[in-house]
Amino acid sequence: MLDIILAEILVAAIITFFVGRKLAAIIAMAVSILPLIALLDWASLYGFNIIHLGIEKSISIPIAGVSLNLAITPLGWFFALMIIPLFPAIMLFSYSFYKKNDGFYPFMLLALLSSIGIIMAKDMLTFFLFWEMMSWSSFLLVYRSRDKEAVMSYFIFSSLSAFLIFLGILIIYQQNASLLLSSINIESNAYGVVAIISLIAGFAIKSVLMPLHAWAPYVYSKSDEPFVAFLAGGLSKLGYYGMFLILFILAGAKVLETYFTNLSPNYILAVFGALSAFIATLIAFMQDDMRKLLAYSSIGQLGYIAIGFGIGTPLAVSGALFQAFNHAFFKAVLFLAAGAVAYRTGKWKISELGGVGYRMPFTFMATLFAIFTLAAIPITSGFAAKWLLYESAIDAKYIFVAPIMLIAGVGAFLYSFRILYGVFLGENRYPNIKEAPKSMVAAMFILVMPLLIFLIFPGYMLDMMHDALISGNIATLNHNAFVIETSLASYNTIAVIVALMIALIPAILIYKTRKHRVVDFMDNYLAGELPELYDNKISMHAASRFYKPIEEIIGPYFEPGTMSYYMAIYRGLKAISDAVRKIYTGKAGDYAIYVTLFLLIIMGWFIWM
Amino acid sequence: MDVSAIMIKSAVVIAYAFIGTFIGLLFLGVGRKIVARVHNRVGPPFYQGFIDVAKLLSKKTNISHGWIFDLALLFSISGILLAFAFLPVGGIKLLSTDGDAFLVLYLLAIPALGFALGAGASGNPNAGIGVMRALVMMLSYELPFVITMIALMIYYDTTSIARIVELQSVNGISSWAIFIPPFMLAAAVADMALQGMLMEQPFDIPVAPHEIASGPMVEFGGKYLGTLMLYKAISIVVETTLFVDFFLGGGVIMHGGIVANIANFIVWFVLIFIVFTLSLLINTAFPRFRIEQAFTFYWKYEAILATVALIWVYWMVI
Amino acid sequence: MHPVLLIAIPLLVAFIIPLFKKYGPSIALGALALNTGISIALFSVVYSTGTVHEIIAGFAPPIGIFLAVDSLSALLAMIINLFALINFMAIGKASEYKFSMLYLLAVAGSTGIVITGDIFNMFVFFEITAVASYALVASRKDKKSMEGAIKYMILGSLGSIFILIGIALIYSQLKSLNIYDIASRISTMDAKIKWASVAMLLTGIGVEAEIFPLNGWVPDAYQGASGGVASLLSFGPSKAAIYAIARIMLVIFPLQKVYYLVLTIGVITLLIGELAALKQENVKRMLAYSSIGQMGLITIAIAMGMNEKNAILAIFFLMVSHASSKASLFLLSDSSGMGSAATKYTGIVSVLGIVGMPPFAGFWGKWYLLMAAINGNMLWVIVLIFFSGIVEAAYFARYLHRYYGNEESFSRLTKYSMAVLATMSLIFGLLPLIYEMGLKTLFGMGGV
Amino acid sequence: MKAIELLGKGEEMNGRAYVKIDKSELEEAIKTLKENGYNHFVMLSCIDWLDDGEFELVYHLWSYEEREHVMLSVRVARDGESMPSMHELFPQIETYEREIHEMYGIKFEGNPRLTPFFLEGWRDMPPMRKDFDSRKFTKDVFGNISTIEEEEDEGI
Amino acid sequence: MRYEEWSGIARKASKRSLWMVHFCTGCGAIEMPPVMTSRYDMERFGIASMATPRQADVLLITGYLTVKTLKRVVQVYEQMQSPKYVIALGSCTMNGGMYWDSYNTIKRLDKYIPVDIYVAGCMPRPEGIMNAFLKLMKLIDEGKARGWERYKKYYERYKKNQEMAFNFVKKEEKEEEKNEGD
Repeated sequence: MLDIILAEILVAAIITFFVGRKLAAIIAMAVSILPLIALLDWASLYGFNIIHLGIEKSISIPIAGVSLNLAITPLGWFFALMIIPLFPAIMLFSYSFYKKNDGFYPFMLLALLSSIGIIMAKDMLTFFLFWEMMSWSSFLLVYRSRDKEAVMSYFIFSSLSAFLIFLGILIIYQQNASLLLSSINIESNAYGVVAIISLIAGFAIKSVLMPLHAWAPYVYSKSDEPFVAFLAGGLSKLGYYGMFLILFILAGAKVLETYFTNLSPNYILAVFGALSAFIATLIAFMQDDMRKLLAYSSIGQLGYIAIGFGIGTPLAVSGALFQAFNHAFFKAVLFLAAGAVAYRTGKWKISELGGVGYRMPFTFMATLFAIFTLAAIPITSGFAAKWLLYESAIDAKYIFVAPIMLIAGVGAFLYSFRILYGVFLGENRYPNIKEAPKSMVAAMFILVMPLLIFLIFPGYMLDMMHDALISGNIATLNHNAFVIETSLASYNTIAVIVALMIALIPAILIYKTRKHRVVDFMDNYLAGELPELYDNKISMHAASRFYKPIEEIIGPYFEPGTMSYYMAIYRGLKAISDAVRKIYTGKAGDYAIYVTLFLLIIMGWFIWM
Repeated sequence: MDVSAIMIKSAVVIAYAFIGTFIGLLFLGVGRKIVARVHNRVGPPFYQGFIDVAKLLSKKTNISHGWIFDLALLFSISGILLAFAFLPVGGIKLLSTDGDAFLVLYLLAIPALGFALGAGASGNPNAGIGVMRALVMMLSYELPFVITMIALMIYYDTTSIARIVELQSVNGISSWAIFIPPFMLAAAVADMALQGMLMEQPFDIPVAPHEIASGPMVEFGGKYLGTLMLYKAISIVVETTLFVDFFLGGGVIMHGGIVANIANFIVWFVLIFIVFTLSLLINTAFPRFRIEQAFTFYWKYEAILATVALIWVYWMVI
Repeated sequence: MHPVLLIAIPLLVAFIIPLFKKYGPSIALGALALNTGISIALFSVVYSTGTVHEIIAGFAPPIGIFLAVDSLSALLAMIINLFALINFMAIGKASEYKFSMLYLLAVAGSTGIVITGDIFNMFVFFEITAVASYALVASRKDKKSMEGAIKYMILGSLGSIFILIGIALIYSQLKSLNIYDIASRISTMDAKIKWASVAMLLTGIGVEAEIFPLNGWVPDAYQGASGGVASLLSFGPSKAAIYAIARIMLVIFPLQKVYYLVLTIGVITLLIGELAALKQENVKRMLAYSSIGQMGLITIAIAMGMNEKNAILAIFFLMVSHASSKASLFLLSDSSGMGSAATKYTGIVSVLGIVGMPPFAGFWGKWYLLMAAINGNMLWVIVLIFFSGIVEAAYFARYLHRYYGNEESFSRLTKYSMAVLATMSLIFGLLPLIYEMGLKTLFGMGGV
Repeated sequence: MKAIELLGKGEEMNGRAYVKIDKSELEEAIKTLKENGYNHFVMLSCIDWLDDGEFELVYHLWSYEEREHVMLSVRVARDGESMPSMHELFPQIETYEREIHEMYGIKFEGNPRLTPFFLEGWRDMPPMRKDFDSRKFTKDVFGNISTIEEEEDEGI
Repeated sequence: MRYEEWSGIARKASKRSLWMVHFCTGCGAIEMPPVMTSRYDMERFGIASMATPRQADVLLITGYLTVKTLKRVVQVYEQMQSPKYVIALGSCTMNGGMYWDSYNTIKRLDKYIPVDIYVAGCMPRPEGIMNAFLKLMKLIDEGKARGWERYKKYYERYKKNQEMAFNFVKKEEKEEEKNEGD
């Protein structure tokens, strides 16, 4: 059965090249549901027996003489739960998003195939092959944006990430002469450490950890939204899948600890995560382009996962995995919402948007719920994840990481309000746009569904990652469906929900007993001024350069931006290339001298050496 | 957790909610009286808070700007009551064993976000600017407050406020956190942060009546403004109790039966009144800061002091 | 069907064409098709039985001409003829009979180099291909192609002289021209003369194989040549020359010292090639520099082939991937961009193939090469390969961005033949053909 | 007085130079004064001489060096004679001219903004003119707006 | 919604907590500081000044009103939430004061918006203003401060008066001529 599923995805990828827009979307949607069914079937392995179709657990695909062998692992299954459900929703969304079928569906299906391959890879050859497949299929999706910075930065950074991972794989292969992931143990000598660090760096590029994130704002803000929803939601999780694999399943964290006796490098990973969360949040709320803002917010939220992996205690890692799960869904919803707004108004800049929420209530509701989860409002699952991370930071006494992490959490309110106010509320500058098409709204609400489930039962999430944690030999927290206990304190969602119900009674009482009259937009206090005198052209939009006061204070610190450092390196390379080109002077005489010189040198070398 | 225990617990929570609102409104009136006295004025009667809320709730017409605008009303009351339910009040652990300091910190954010949405939906530019200032204020005073909170947590090795209160009241007043050297500094920093939280004079930038026509509250009238007044009242109690729980042992001086509870309640009440008056006196002494000054004040001076306290505690603990 | 047919048919037909001037191209096409058929048959024979030895004109090896077709040469022969056929279709019937004559000569020459077992015979075929490619480069008759052809001729002839001297030195000592015979008796040669002959041979063939100091002619020749000729050069003569180096290195002089030298030369060529391409604006020159880089990569693979079995596999895959991608890119470079679906497909697929993305042969090439490198634990070689990989990614990304979507002027046949050339790398990347071929013993006697 | 020497005419009136000028020489006069230190344009005022049927426009300038005030007086006929606009010389003249246009009805050619200034929805003749009877106007307009008495039967 | 059904507490509460929005149209504004500060301290009676009409109950007009200002005052009055009261200070609001014959000041505020209390004086002293507030509180208590209901009941007439003032309409008949005219 599994081979049929994979074959179908490949065939669909090829068919959707030649088929019309609508049909391609339907095929893509149908095919992307298959792996979801497989996931549900494998759930019975890990304690959630939902359906029993007996889909094989492993498969090996012959290609060019060698065979790629895939098998489901607890960790793979958990990460698949984050990434695979995104695809049907994105296909449903793009059913009405695209005017003509110019190559979106085939490469998305290839990306789906390669993400399944990465998650189920049994040996490093398969892992690396599907990793490269993922990078070029996503590159071709970025390539559609026709923007120079996005295309070049994405291609260069993904090849850099691929080479770093390849270096790590090579060194590990040299140490224990086998590619099988199960039979690897990394010796804690200099080579082993270099391998682990290069692997983590390679994965960090794809999961936009701060110093290596330079490509993200360009790519997120230029390529089209449905793909970016997957890029931000799913692809960054593959980076963290790799990191978890190296750090915990292959016991990389232990190797690093034993090697660096005094300063544990995990702390550095946590510090990078914290900086990434903090700086990205500060930059995020200064952006005017909605997609750039969401890009930096995604970098910030992903920093939390790096903190969790950096601290490494069971509390921290389960918090990080929970945050990864939430981030996959709420970031996908936010980008899809941005896509829906752009689809209707054709604009991305917050200064040009405003009041879209009045005319697009469903998109606004989906964004509102996603933002609540992003900003970790207590009863949402976002809070449970962040709570675990904060607990672990305090438990591990990381006094530098904890405050920065908390401030980044509060900073999340700032840019989330900027999106809500700047785009959806405020002055209704688009009074006659219609709600996004049904398929788009349906896609957004499908992605919001999982967040709802874990809103009430965070305990289920801990059950789902139970086996994954054990495979990474990390202890699990004692919890039931509602209450999570840790050594420091406990968090009981039912208590919060019941208390909320009680607390809502007075509010509803006041709201219901006194009648109220809804007033139209122009009937607003404008210090007595009459809009009719200015024939209703008073601009009431206060959202462009919204945080100007602190922008002037914080702005200068982030002025150059990390991309300028990379550009400096690129210019350096170009200078060297100029020097190198000088060798080819263009005159045949010089070339003849080169040949004879070469002859003399190697003859001398042979005879005298 | 059998049903009867839940019933008792929710009854206690509801009772304390009423007590909290009552004390809050009392503080509003008394607060204005204290400020008036400082201005050498007679000042309104102490029950002025009750009258204002009654007048607002009995308004005939209430203007609203759509369902998002009404969200502000729902969020504000429920958020602050929820936060109050998760705080140990005078030694009585309402629900604080089920949640911890981070939960309360984020519960305090719900009303702020509710206002922001309501003000945003009203579409008034003054409201937008007001909300921007409120969020920037939140960002700025959260940093020192969070650092002092972490210092406390590291020192007592727990994040649940109930535990902190227990550990502080081990042997009565002498074991309060404020008497431990680093926490004196931390208490001072937290008090300035409290000034920002309560939106008292030097930091009432978001609701500045002269510059931006009372900021987010521009379009709120009638029952909406009434709810906001209730929120303001309860938030005074909640934020001062938070400060008291962290640094003044939650007002717990005796352990034991009903008598101890009453004594603790009175001590708690006196303590929050002292803290509130302190912030009022600072209120009368200062003109309103600009938002940049407030931001740099918190992120430069306060943050440094707080980090010094944190490192000092960390050095003591390891 | 005797392997010598592969050489005989194109030579014979090349000299018949002047008689039927009008039908020249179509006759050439027929000859090429025939040749491809034979080479595929030869490939399947070698695939099943292993190396094939044939003698011509009845004389025993030390005296008679002797053909040794082993796994790599069978593969190369097939590639050269198959790609030549598609390339000729891509160039289309417009070229007159003189062009098809030269084309056939070049194909015959490069196939000859690949399958011959006799040094002098290899030299003769070198001369044939060299002369044919000088004329082909000059076929466009404009200033740029003239200049390129002249430079190519000067360096090519210099190279041939050195090859001749090298062979003469060997013959003077061992009195035999058969490669395997020489290989078995090489140790009896006087050391100084031996090293001299190695240096001479290496330099001579190196000129044709675009190794670093000797490839001065490459940028101008490729820029001057028309798209079709450039792509012929990229898979024909240069592949044959690199094969010749492999044969000399691994069969005649399997010595450690030579191994280090060729490795360093390979790395330098790779770096110079890639870096030079980064700043290059003109497409053809950029692709030429990138070919130099790829040649460097193959030289590294050959240098490691001495004691790493993986490296041999890497040579196979790299040769195929470079041949197919570069050929299609050069054909594409004739016009200003990738307009229609077919050209877009070709451009993207060939770039992905060269950079070494999974389903294409280039990925396996890089994988086995680096596996071999790590076995010989040469970390610095790996790091440099990665560095050049990133530089390559940079300029190909810029290439893809700049040339996407502009209009282009290709006939339907050219577009589809380009696409087929590019897909070759995909086909060889998927089918296990090369892997099995790679496992067979290379170079018959005395090979690894 | 320096201004009188400069313009060659006019007499000194309780400490200020008072110069009568014809409409055509006005621009010339202001330019010469401006170059010689009178760079502060104080105001432009207008007097309605109803009986001799003329408006008198007075341009007041002040010089900081000599600390002297000069008044250039121009006579314009009441029946809608127009005046050249001087706003190129001093930008604020534009607003003064706009006000005088609204209040007296004198047209200033070249003034870009002769739109309604203080009075919104005013459809009567320019109110500052002497022949405008403000008292009668008030009685007509505000007089007949009836007060809204409480009808007795409603009762409180 | 009859006034009597209105419960006693609500009336007591609104009496003791009058929130005032202060439209300083003329020279009366200078009288307000002494009322607010320690000498007279209006906060004793729960009177506080608010920034927006939405939050206010009492509209305080402190001076003459030109037609242009009247437009803004009407807008602010309509934005206030009922029950709302108007206190007009100074003689200019009663009969135009010293501007009785000016062409663009309105003569009697009562014709355009319902005024509950007039305070005579060419700017009344703070005691006068305090008395006005106390009188207003007494009126509210007895349920006589019903200006906002009158506005609602005679809305069209108020609107017509306002229109006539805004467009400086001379006579009713002139209006008919105007209709046939254009």
